[in-house]
Amino acid sequence: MKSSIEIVMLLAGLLFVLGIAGVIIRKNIIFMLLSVEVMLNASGLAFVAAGSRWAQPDGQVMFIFILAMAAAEVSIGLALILQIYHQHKSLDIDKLKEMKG
Amino acid sequence: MNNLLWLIPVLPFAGFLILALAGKHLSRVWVALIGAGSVSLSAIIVPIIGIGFLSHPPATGNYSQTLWTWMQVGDFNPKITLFLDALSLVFVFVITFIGALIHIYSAGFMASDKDYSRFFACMNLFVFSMLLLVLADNLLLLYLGWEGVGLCSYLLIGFWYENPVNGYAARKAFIITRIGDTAMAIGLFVIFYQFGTLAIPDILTKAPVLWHQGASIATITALLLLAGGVGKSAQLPLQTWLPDAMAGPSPVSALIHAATMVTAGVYLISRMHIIFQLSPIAQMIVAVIGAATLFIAGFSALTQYDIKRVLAYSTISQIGYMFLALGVGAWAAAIFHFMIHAFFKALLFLAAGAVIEALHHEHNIFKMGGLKNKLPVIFWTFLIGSASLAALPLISAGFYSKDQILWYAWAAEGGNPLLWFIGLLGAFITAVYTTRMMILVFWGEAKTEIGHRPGKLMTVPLIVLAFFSLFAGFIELPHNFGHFRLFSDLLQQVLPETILKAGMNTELQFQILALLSTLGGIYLAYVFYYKQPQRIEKLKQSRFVMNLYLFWFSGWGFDKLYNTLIVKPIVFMANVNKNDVVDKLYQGVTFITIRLYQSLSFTQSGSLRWYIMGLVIGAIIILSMQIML
Amino acid sequence: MILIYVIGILMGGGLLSLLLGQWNKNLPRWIALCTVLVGFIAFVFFWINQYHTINLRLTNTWMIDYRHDWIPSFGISFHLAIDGLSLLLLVLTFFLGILAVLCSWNDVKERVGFYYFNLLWILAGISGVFMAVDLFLFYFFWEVMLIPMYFLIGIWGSENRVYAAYKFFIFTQASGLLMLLAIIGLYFIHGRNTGVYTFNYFELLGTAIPPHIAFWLMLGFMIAFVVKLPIVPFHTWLPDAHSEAPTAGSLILAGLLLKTGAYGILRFVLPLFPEAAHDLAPWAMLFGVIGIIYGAILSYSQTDLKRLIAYTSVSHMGFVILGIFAFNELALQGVVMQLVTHAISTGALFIMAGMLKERLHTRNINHMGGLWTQMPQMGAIGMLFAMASLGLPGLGNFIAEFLILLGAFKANVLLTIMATIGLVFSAIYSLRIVQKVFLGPSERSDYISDFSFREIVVMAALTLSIVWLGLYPQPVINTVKLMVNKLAHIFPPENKNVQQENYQEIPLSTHKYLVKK
Amino acid sequence: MSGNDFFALTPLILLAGSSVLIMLLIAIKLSHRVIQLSSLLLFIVAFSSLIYIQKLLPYHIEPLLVIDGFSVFIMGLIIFSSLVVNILSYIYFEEKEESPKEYYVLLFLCTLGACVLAVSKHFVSLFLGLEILTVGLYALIAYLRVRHHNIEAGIKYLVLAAFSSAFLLFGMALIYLETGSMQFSMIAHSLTSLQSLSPLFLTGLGMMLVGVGFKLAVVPFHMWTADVYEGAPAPVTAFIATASKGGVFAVLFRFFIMIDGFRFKVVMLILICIAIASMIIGNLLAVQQKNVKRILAYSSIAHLGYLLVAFIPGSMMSIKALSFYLMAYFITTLTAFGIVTVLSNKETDAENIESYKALFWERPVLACIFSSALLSLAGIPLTVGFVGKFYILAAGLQSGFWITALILVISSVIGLYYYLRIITTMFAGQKSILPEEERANPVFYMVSIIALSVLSLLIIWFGVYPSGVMGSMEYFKLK
Repeated sequence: MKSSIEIVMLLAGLLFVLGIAGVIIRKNIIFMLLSVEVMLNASGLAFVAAGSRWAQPDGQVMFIFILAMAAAEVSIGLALILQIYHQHKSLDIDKLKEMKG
Repeated sequence: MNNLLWLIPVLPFAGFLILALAGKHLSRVWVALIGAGSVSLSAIIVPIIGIGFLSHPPATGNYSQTLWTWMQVGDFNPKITLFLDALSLVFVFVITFIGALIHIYSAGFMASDKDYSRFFACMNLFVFSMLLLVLADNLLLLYLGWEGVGLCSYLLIGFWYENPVNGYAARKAFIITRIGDTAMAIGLFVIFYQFGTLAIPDILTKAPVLWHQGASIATITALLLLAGGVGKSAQLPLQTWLPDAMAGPSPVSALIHAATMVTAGVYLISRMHIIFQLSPIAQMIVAVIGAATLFIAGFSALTQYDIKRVLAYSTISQIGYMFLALGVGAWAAAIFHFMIHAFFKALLFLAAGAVIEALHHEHNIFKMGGLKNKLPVIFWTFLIGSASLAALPLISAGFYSKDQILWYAWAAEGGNPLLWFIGLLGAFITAVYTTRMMILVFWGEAKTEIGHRPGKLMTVPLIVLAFFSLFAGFIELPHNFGHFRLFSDLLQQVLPETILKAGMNTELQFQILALLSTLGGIYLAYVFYYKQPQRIEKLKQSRFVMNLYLFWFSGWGFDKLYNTLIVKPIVFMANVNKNDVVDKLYQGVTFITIRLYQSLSFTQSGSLRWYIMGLVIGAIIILSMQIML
Repeated sequence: MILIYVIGILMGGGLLSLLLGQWNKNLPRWIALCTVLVGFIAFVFFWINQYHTINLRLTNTWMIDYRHDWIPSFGISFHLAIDGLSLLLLVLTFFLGILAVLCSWNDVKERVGFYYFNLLWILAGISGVFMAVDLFLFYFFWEVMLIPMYFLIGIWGSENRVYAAYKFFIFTQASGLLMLLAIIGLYFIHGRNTGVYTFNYFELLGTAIPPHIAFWLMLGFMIAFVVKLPIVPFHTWLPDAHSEAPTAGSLILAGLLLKTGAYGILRFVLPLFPEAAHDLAPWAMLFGVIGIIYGAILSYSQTDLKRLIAYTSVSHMGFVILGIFAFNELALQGVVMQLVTHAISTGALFIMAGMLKERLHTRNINHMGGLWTQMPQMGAIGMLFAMASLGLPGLGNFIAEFLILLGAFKANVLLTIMATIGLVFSAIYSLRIVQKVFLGPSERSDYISDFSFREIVVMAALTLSIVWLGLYPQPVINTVKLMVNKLAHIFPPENKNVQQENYQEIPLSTHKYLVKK
Repeated sequence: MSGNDFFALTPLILLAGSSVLIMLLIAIKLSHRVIQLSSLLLFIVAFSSLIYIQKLLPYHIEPLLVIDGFSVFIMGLIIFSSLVVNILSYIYFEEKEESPKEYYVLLFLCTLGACVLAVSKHFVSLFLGLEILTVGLYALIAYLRVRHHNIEAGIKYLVLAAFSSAFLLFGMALIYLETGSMQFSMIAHSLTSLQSLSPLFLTGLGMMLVGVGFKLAVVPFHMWTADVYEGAPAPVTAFIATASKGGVFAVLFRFFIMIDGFRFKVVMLILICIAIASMIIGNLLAVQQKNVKRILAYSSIAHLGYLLVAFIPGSMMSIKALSFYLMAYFITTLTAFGIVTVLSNKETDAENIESYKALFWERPVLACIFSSALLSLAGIPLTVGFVGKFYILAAGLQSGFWITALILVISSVIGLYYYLRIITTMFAGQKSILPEEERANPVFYMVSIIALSVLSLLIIWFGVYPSGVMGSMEYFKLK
């Protein structure tokens, strides 16, 4: 049982790192958001695994919260992305560098 | 009489205050009256007190009057106390008497100057400071007077301030004497920690008790005090300021740079004679300095063409004699020479001033000449002064004082033949340059037209001084020649009697040698400058003689030496460091801060992906720290 | 209560002139003048009243002690007290305050209300520094005087004012913060030792501090004070600040702000950390001597008149540090004298530099010269203060420098000799001022007016004070005598051979510097 | 849930309800003014409810929330700053192109989120509070959606916040995995039974620090700060700088106190490094910055570093010092951003330092207020910032953290430079002859200025007489 949790945690960690890599590598804002979602879900997975270790429902509760939060985030994110596309005619994040210094 | 003592310095000071505060509102007559009057009043009070002092000698041997306690810090409590004994009486007399005469002379001499009141204010302040110097009961008060006369000397050398050369000369005088003063100040520290007091009488009584003969501390102290005296009295190696100081008006040169201030060193050494006596080495150094100075300055005087510079070098040289006398232990002789020198040198300067003024401010003796008949009063008084300077035997006062010194330079306990010989050589050179000056100025053909003739205000002081230059010598006659010792008897109360070496009683042959050297000098100058002037031209063709001439003319190159060794490096350093190298340090800090800002600001690139990278790197650092440590 | 009233009056007067300055341009200066006059008269009367009892006091050097809780949870109280030194410096503060108001009378034409607000608040801060005996309060006042000074330099200064203001502020603030660290450190050490957490100076005295910590704490205090003083190499803010500040600003900077540094060392560093200070003494004296000579040489090379005078301050303050760390009565009395006389002489020179700037519109001494012809009065006074600055006997500075050197001679002969050589340099730069400004050929044909009546009043006051201090400094000496004696006794005599005094030595461990209220 | 539970939660319920109420008010198409005033009223009500609930303290609502003196104090600060932001918002948004009404709904929600953070003692409530706050902020930052800067700031904040949230969550998951509880006290309990800390726990803690560090904008998670501060509308910036950071800081502190994280040398070492880096880099970044909002952003980085200096010892003194400094920082920052808000015009915010030139001669009151705020930020006596800094130094030195204290001192000297630069700019130059531009709404303009004046009086009052407020803060201490 313990080993299965470890494997799940490993998976979660892997997903998390993948997410990070995605955020860093991708230039398209939508893909960046997607990668962040992957990271959030990796955390959710970790919670589920942790909950199962202690045989508590808390981990799953937390996962539901994370989902809800991610949904809210994505909705606002997409709204912002629409605006960005509207203004810059591009979804390249590197174009958004007006403020610096 | 004792309680009148304070009036002596205060009168000139009052004169100074009035002139300084209200000078520009007063008419010239009033200025002269206040300026000369205040000093003259002092000069009148001095004999009154002096007669009282001599006729009813106080039991303590001195008058002392405490005005107030200057300050009291722990054990250090110098008082503003005036102190009069025989030694200071001589000085006070000379200062006030000659001072008054010079003030009167100045009233005529400076009559056309626009800064009339400033001149008298400074002169009064000078007399006040000088009186304070010689009347001071403690070394700190003496130091006050000491620096005060330095200030006045500075103010008066640079009196005609529009010309930067004068200002330069004034600063040179002040700063070089300041070097000596600084050493003297250190001497005061040593004295205070040795004796716990700066009061002169206490020091003099404690010194022989606390120090043994020849103690190194005595030598150190004596040398430090000597440094002060050397600076002020323009002796080797601090003599270079005095010839330049001639930039001041002639009365100033007469009063400050001939009669009084420059002899402050003589006063200091004789005042602190016990300390010098405790250190034979120091006393020897005094004598050597005196001898060397008189020698060097004599040759320089020989080559000058500016009449006042001739006199200035001769002053240095004559003070060298005084130092020589002090050094060999002929205390009274030194003071005697001081007094006589004050008379004739003041006379010479004043007369020179009159000549210069008459010749439209011409200083060059080669452009003078033939004044013998045109300015008879000046001629005769100048002649008397010169005779005294050259120590013309028997009739001039200078003979009696200088001869005594020469004799003691051999015969006194500290004397030796070498010192005597240098002195004798000096006397010879003195006679040469004095005669040269006389001949060039008064004989020969006139090279410059006479303008302004001196008035009564100027001639009367000259005549009075001439009188003293002739006859003042008779109060002290050699023992083989009347043995009249009025002066040294007076000083005996304060200064120790000169101790002669064993088996010295043939003063006569020394006198004859001195006489011969003077006459020889006069004759030599007569030959070269009057009879056969072409010989000089011939001499000048020799490269060696010319170089020697220039070397002497420049005062043996001391100015150049000091300039290259001390002045230039310091000025160079100061100018290089004008912007303060320390500030570079802080500018560096600022620079680094700004560079850091710039590079950090670069990280704020505005790129989201870059920010994420930053975040990730931060996370990695933190996590690795967590795991590693 | 007089103490708190005085600070209150100054701050109130400042606010009043700020507010009324909006309506009337003349009112602020009158308000300011009245304010400082009131303070001056109050303290002079107090001084005269106390003067005869000063010598009778045997143990308690403190004349007034006012205390009110401020932040009790930290043991911070609004605690003011004055002894002779404070009183003297307060009188000086108000004296220079009057002069500062007078010499900005016509000088300041813009933002008058705000100007006098700043001026009075600086004075309030400085007064507070001289009175505070609660370390927190002391630091508080220490900083309070900076901001208005910053404004004074930054708004009314000359061309390069902003740079100078920054530099001044950052130097003093940085060093001040280090002092704050040291204060807090001391607070906790004392609290741990005794269980009483307090910033009260009287209670902190005699705190037993482990030597290595004491050294660092002392350095924290020292750095603040030597930057203010200033000591080479922390002096570089000073020439900039002094030369760019308006006349009154330079006057207060040179006359008072620098003195707070010396005051701090005398009041806090020596009594709080006697052993550490003792260990530091040779170095401090060395830096004093370096300051004396370095400042003098730099001063010589300057062409900006105010900058030149500023560097003379560096030189003069070197004497102060030399004297303080000689730890004997003579030197300490000399230090106090130097504080007063330097304030007067350098203040006078700065005022004159301001007057010249007003008339000639330049501070470059190469563009001056020959001014004596047109301004004989100013020339004479300038000469007098140049002489004071080079330490001419008969003027106050001489007494100060002589006492310092005399005292320091006992502590360290070699350094004292080097410092005495500094007197030659001081002659060089002082005479250079006179020569460049007043003497030499006159290059100007336009009319330059001599002193006005107001200026005569100012300069006469300064002249009289410097001469008075030169000829009869006893009132000053007596006033601080007790304080200085106690300070001198904290330290074991250095050199038994030369020691001539037969003071009773008070052992370090038992010394009770003060009587608690 | 008992009645008392509801009673204790009154402030939170009020805030949540207010957002709904405002939404309803918007639905019936009331004017901006009415909505603004009613939200102001509701904030006041929420604020006063804090006073009302005090007799219950401390109150635990197991397992999620705890309402004790500290949380009430933090909630008070948060609601107070929201209140001030609310006042300032009117004149700012009135003249903007966007409909300003929904803004108030979001403001309530964000305040609610921050308050939840302040009362949480459980990962779930922490997470919920954080996300309510953050999601609300996304919208607030990008509120003026047609402006490039707002949108850019919004997307940057969104991506980064979500990204850091993921770290936080993963960290929580790891800790949960290790300890079997998400309640702070239970975590602490299971930690005491552990012999040594497992790497998993440490990793979790580290990842949480990343998440929290982002919210607090400490180095090295600071880079978003300046861009977001610059891009967001000025009142929102004020909110980010105060309320959002206050809430996060409170929960971080509570977490560390409860699990006694100060024992862990490594964690403390990391925090010390973070504090030092924040102080130095934050201050350095502002040295020659020309944009006032960015300067304030960088200064807030440094100030969080200062707060960490007091945080690190974890002593009783730390709590007091933190509370006091937070209060000082809130008041001062609000004042500073208030001035920026008031000076902003329809087109741009008053962010260029040049626009402050000669402010003192043109609008002396505003300049004085701004100066007092800047001096307080710089920690000059007579201002609350000085007392706060003193408090922090005292807290640091009491426990012997000399290094951090020293760095604080040195870096605040750098800080001094740029604060002075703004002040100098305000005093530079001459009064311009241009007539003062007409204000859209003079009444609200005056109200804003009065509010700011009150704040700046508070700055000085607490600076001169801090013992009063210190005494009353004793009451709000953490148990």
